Amino acid sequence: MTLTNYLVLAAILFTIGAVGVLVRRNAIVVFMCIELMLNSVNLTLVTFARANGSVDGQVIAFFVMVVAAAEVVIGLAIIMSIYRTRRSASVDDANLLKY
Amino acid sequence: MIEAPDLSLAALTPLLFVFGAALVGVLVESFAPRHVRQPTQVALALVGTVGGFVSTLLIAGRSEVTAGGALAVDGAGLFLQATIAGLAALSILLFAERGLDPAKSAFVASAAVPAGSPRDRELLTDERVQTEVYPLATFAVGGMMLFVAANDLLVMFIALEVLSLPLYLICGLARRRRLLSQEAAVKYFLLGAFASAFFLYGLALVYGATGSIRLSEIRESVSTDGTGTLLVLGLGLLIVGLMFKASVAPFHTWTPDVYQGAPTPVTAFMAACTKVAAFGAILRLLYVAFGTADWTWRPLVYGIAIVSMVVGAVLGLTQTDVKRMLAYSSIAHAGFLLTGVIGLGGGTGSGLSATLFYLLAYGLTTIGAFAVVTLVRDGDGEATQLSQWAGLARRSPLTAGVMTFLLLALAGIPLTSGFTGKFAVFRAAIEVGAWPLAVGALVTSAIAGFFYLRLVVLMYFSAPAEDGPSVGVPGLPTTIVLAVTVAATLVLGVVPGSVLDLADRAATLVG
Amino acid sequence: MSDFPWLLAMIAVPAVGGAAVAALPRGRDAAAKQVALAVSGLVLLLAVLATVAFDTGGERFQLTTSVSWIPAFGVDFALGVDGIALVMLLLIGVLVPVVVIASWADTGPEGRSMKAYFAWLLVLEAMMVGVFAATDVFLFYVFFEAMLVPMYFIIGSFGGPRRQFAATKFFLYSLLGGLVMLASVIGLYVVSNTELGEGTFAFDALRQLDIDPGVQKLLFLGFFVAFAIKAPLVPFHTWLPDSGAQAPIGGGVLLVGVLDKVGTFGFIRYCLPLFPDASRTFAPWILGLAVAGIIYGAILAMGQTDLKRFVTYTSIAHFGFIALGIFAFTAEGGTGAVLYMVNHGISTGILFLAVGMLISRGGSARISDYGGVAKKAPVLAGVFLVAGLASLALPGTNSFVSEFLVLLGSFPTRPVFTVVATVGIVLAALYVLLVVQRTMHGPSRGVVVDKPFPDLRRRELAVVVPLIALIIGLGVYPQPLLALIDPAVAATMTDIGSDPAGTTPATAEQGAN
Amino acid sequence: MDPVPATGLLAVSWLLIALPLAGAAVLLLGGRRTDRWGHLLGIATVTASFVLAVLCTVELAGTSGRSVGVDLFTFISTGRLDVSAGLLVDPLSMTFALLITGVGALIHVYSVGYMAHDPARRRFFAYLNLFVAAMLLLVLGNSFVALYVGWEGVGLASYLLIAFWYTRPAAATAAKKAFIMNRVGDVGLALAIFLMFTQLGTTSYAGVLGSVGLLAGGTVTAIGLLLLLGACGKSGQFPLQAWLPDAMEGPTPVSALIHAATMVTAGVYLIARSAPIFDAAPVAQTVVVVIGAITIMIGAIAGCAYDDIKKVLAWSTVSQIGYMFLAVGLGPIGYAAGIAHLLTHGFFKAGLFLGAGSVMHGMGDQTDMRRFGGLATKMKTTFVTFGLGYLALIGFPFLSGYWTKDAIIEAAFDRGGVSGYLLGGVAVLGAGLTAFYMTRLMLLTFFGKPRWEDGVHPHESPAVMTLPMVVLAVGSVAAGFVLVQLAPLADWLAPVFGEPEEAAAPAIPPLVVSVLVTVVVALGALTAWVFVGRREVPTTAPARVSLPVRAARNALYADRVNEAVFMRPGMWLTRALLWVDDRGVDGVVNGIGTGLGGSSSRLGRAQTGFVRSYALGMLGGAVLVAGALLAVTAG
Repeated sequence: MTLTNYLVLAAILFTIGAVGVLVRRNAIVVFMCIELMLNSVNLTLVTFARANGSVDGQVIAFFVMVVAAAEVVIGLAIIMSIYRTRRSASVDDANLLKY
Repeated sequence: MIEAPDLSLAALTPLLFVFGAALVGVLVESFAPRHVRQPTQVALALVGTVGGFVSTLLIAGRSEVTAGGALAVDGAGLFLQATIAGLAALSILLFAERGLDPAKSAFVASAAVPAGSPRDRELLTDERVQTEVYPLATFAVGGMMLFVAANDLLVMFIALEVLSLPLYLICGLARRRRLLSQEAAVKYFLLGAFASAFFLYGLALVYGATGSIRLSEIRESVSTDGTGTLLVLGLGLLIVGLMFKASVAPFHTWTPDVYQGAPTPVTAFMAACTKVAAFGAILRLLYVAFGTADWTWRPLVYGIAIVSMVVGAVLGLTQTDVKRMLAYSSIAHAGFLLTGVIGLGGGTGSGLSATLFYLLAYGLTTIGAFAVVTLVRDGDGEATQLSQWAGLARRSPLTAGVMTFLLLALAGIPLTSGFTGKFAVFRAAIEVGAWPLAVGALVTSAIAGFFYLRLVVLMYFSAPAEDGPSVGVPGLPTTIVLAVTVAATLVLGVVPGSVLDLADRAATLVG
Repeated sequence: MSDFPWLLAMIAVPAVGGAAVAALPRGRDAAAKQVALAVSGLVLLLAVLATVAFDTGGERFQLTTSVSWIPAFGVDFALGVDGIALVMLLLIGVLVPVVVIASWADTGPEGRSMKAYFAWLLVLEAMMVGVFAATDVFLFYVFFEAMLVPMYFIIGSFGGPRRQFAATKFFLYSLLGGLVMLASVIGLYVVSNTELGEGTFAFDALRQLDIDPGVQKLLFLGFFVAFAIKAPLVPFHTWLPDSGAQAPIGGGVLLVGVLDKVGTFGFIRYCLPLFPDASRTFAPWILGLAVAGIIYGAILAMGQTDLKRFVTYTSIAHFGFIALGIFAFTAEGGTGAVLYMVNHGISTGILFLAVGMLISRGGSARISDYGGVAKKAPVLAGVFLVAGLASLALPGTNSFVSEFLVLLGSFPTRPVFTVVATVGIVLAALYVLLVVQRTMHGPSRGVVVDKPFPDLRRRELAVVVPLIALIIGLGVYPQPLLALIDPAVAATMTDIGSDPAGTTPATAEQGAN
Repeated sequence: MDPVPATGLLAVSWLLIALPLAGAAVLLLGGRRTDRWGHLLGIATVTASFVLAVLCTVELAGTSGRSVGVDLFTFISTGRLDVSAGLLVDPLSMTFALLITGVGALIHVYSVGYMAHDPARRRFFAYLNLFVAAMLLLVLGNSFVALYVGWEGVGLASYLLIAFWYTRPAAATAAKKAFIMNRVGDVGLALAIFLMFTQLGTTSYAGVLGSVGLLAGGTVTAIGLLLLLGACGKSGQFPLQAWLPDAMEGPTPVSALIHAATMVTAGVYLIARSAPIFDAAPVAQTVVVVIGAITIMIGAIAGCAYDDIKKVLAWSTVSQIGYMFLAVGLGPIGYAAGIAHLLTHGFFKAGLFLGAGSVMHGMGDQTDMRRFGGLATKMKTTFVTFGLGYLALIGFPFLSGYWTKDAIIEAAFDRGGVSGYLLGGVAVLGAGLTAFYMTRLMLLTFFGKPRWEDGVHPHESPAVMTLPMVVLAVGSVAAGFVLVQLAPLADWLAPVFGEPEEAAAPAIPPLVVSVLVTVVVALGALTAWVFVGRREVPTTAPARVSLPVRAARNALYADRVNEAVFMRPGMWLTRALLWVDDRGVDGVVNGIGTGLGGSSSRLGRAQTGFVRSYALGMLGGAVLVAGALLAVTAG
């Protein structure tokens, strides 16, 4: 079983994530889609790490996880605040700034 | 026994300074009593940024790769770090302004309280201020300075996040018009995260293609075994991620919303510093990592530049909000900056120094412009509606004069820094034979001239609007900012010689 | 005497003066006027002394001052004048004080303080001097663009009802042209960089370059567009009527009298010497525009209902003549064209001022509101007539000499264009006399009856008398100016490869071969 | 040929011009202060230059070669062009100078009386002085440029004087018309000058006329025709004759001086002065004579139909100048004759106009001859002087007109061949018509029953007016005999035109010609008496008249043609261009602005404010970027 499959899988996951960002309204879900994209990247990284026979990729993956975690903290905070104000987490409701 | 990687602390002083200040700031935030926080935090932030600025000057001329090859401390890097630190210091001063808002701060008293709630309303006029914004901003500054020194895609990514995450937060901390502010934060955050996902995927692909994330090693592998699809895709995604930060069309969509919604001092900070940082990274990526394969990305950047200029100039024409207008102007300027990037030729052209100079000039001018915006206020905060500025020249000739001067600089009229910068980048572009791009840029800057002019017309030639805004009397910090920016804009326009030479000498990229 | 930095002084004095006026406390309009008058008078004095110091037989560029300005770009702050520039400086020197006196009694719209107006006037003067005195292309460009700002504020703050529109249109149109030129300026620098090893903007150095024809064409077009907008040539002219009609009289005089000359000056100073081949390539087209402008401007002038617009359209026709003389590539035509620039400044200046005096009495710019002015204000009518005769180039007035020279000089090389252009002199008579008849002759009508309509006051006489004196004086004895202009034009002709000595008679040529 | 430098009195001959010019300047700048004595100054200056002219002529007669140049200063010198302001004093120019100053002086005197009651009399004299100065410059200048300057100078003076009563719309319009039609001619003159410069590199008489030989035939013809265009404009010749009758809107002395005696003859001077050019261009000469002939007829025919006394005289002027053109067009044999007729015409036509003025003066500024009648008894002096002028004009034997006009007619016949007979025939016919309309004029004005309007009490004019008339009358009687028989003008002008040559074999013996002419003239006069003298004259012109008469009343529709061919299309063009400029040229400029604005707001819609659509935009951008890169690398 070649590594290509992993890459393809990762690519698919990334795409799913991206599409999810486009189609889902709930900020939390949108954010989760982004997380999905990040994790697909992680998969890609470790695959390449194996392919290149170096551990760099795996190390990077750890970094990514950490960063992602940080992102979650920030993100949830922001989303919470707006949710408490508007009683809704729909990204489409945040639409005062335009044109 | 593994020996630690070489670490030239001297070369890292600027970074250490800033990050140090930020960390101390966190401690202060958590342990110092409330009444001393504000002054302490401001002092700390200033010490950090100014210290960073000074230390870059002290180690100017260094050119080395350190931290195990993760960081490149070179002329361009230091110049950009200095620029960022300096501009950041000015922005911090804007943060610290207490004279304008009756509540003595542009930032919300308690971000956790829902906007519009009774509690929020009573806090609105409360003089109590949250000071977390200072360490956050300082962290962002650190991230930016790291960004421009990154010699390694991973470091670049980390830096990207370090500069972004605090920004996401402080965008949402406006005291007034909190709904807009929070919306700006959400949009910035989601889109930013989205963009960094692209960047990251690009990183992964490049890593896969070259087996390394070290810029220098990527360069070697590019020159030895050429550019495969994987690599090119990776490059593309990396570019997307960076262009987003630099608010280059078509990745600019967040810019107007965020610039408008964020607290004006923060907008100034982003407009000036983020752009510098992003372009620093772009330069590194394109010339250090992919300089030998510039034929791959040159047409792309060429196109993006034109798109960005046109979008910025044309969309700016019909804006009705000053901050939004300046946002579109910053998109157009991103396009002009890209002509400088094109002008780098095979890394030999005068484009690098031109871009460095342009970034400095633009940053100063734009901070000044936003500073003026903070002055013009009405009942509920800043009066950013264009119509409210009608006849401002009668109310406050000085303010109008300063704004006009800065706008002329943005429009690139001679004897202002804007003109010198434009001249430099266009010259670079024409030198490498990209004259159609230059001509396009010039035409678009003529178009863009219209909306700068529109504000001038309003301020000078229109009768003052009834119940128009009042011009607040700036406190010391804003006064300093205005003085510095205006003076710099003038000096860089009239006698730019020394600074241009500096940029010339600084124009080296190692890695 | 000649090592005194005359030109620098002529820039610095009004610039400082402008700042001083601006610095006056609010409402000190009277003081502002006096300072402005004194300063502009001083500049006139300087201009005259500079002319005395100028040696017609000497170097091409004299009274030079040069200091390195932006070494990184190879830019020098280099000033110097040849005869062409010098006569323009004299024109500026004369017109600005006249304008100051003419604007003495003006009041700003919405009760604006006129202090700013006079400050801007002086700043404008400094810029105008700079633009003609610069011998460094970059410096020239800087003044060229910076010049827009004061005029923009003069029109926008002190103009007529549609001043906002007019000012913006003026600024953007010129800015567009200027930026296109900037591309060429930079291109020129790059070319010099590759040819000379180190880039320069010094006019004399750039003149030596031999630029590849293709590149020349591009660079030429860049400069040409800017100058064609400035001059303006048809079809780039439509900003002028708007600006001219909305500008305050004083501003209008300087706009039409001097600012636009920068365009024609640019043709002869930059387009011809720097890009000789391209100039020759494009000459037929430009001449087409020029001649079209002569006819077109004249016909439209006849159709105008607004006095100020009328004046601007007559100017468009005149600029056609100037361009014709320049692009005919003969010494006589070139000299005529340069002289035309000066004369047009004077004759159109006084026409504009006379119109202004009419408007200040009648309170309307519509031609149809006037009639029979000659009965109530004979002197004003006389002045208007003299101005009109000067603008239709009647012999004995200054314009005759220049127009005659232009046509006579263009005929040998460009007979067809010249013949068409000559028709323009009939049209000129037509449009001038039409307006004279409508406004001055016939029984008194309209505002002439309704309003008191006094004849010229002492101050107004002080405005027109010197100009009329110049009109007659230069009409009878233009030689002094010609002596100044001749060598400079000859040098230009050498640059472009025409006979600097002038046109050889056809029969003499036959005799030769 | 080259003039010798001036000495003695001739060296100051520039005073001829300077004096009246100074007068004009003083009167114009002096303003009301000079009102009281202004007219006297005017007379003084002109008289002074007349005296000077006489003295100069005497001195000139003494000099060898009779051609003296006076160099004053360099007017224009640039490139190869070198125009010096200088005078050429030779028989031709002095002849004109004498006519101008002499008749001018007389008319100045006359005007004192005629304009006595006009508040703006000073201005009038200023303009008259200005005119005299310009006219003298025209004839005395030593180069075509100098001539051109004077040429337009007199145009200006004529404009000012026609529009002297500017409050009358008719006067203002007439003045404008005159100036414009003159300018049309000036274009020709200017182009001729350019052509000379291009070909010969000079514009001085000496330079150009001396080297006509170098020029190609076509060039010479071109120059000749262009000069002719100029001449036609100034002298009211076909096709530019229409302005002259309108010019009668000016005060009568103006009509007498400018539009009869002097300015309108400038065209003749120009052609005579450029004799070498025309001699070398037979085609041009033919055109000249043809135009002369046509104009003779137009003028004569129109003259028959008008009832306005001044207009009749004006048309008569047109036709008489036609004779002069005919003459100078005939080449060497004609020049002297033409100039001679010009001089005599100057006398009697000026006299006639002054007489007409005197009549109007007595009749309350009435000009309609149908309102005159029976004035012979009321204004004796006027009647006598006018009558003498009349006889001179129609060519009553042994008066001025007889001598000079016959000379022209003979010359015309002497041209020989068909063309000779044709031209001669036209000339004779013209003479007959002249007799007709002038007799009609006499009868209507001085004979028959009074048809005066009520309250008009004709009276003789004051001596200050009649005296000049008397002098001119004497001239009308004697001048012709003097100039043709006593002291032949031809000899005097020989230095300019060469020795007068008699036609080898006259086609028709002179005697026959003069008899023929006299008979035709008599017939013309008789017809006039038959039609006008015997009947009751209606005080209003009969409306229902035959086609030819109507055509004649409309001056053969010249104005209609001008209107249809130039004015209307011109107005239409103006309107069209106005639209083009506003909607077209400026429309584009403003359109770009609005267009950008529109696209801006349309593009702005893309900024929906929805995060997800922004994300979509970014994704699209990313795809494009990747696609572009792949395309570049692949391609």
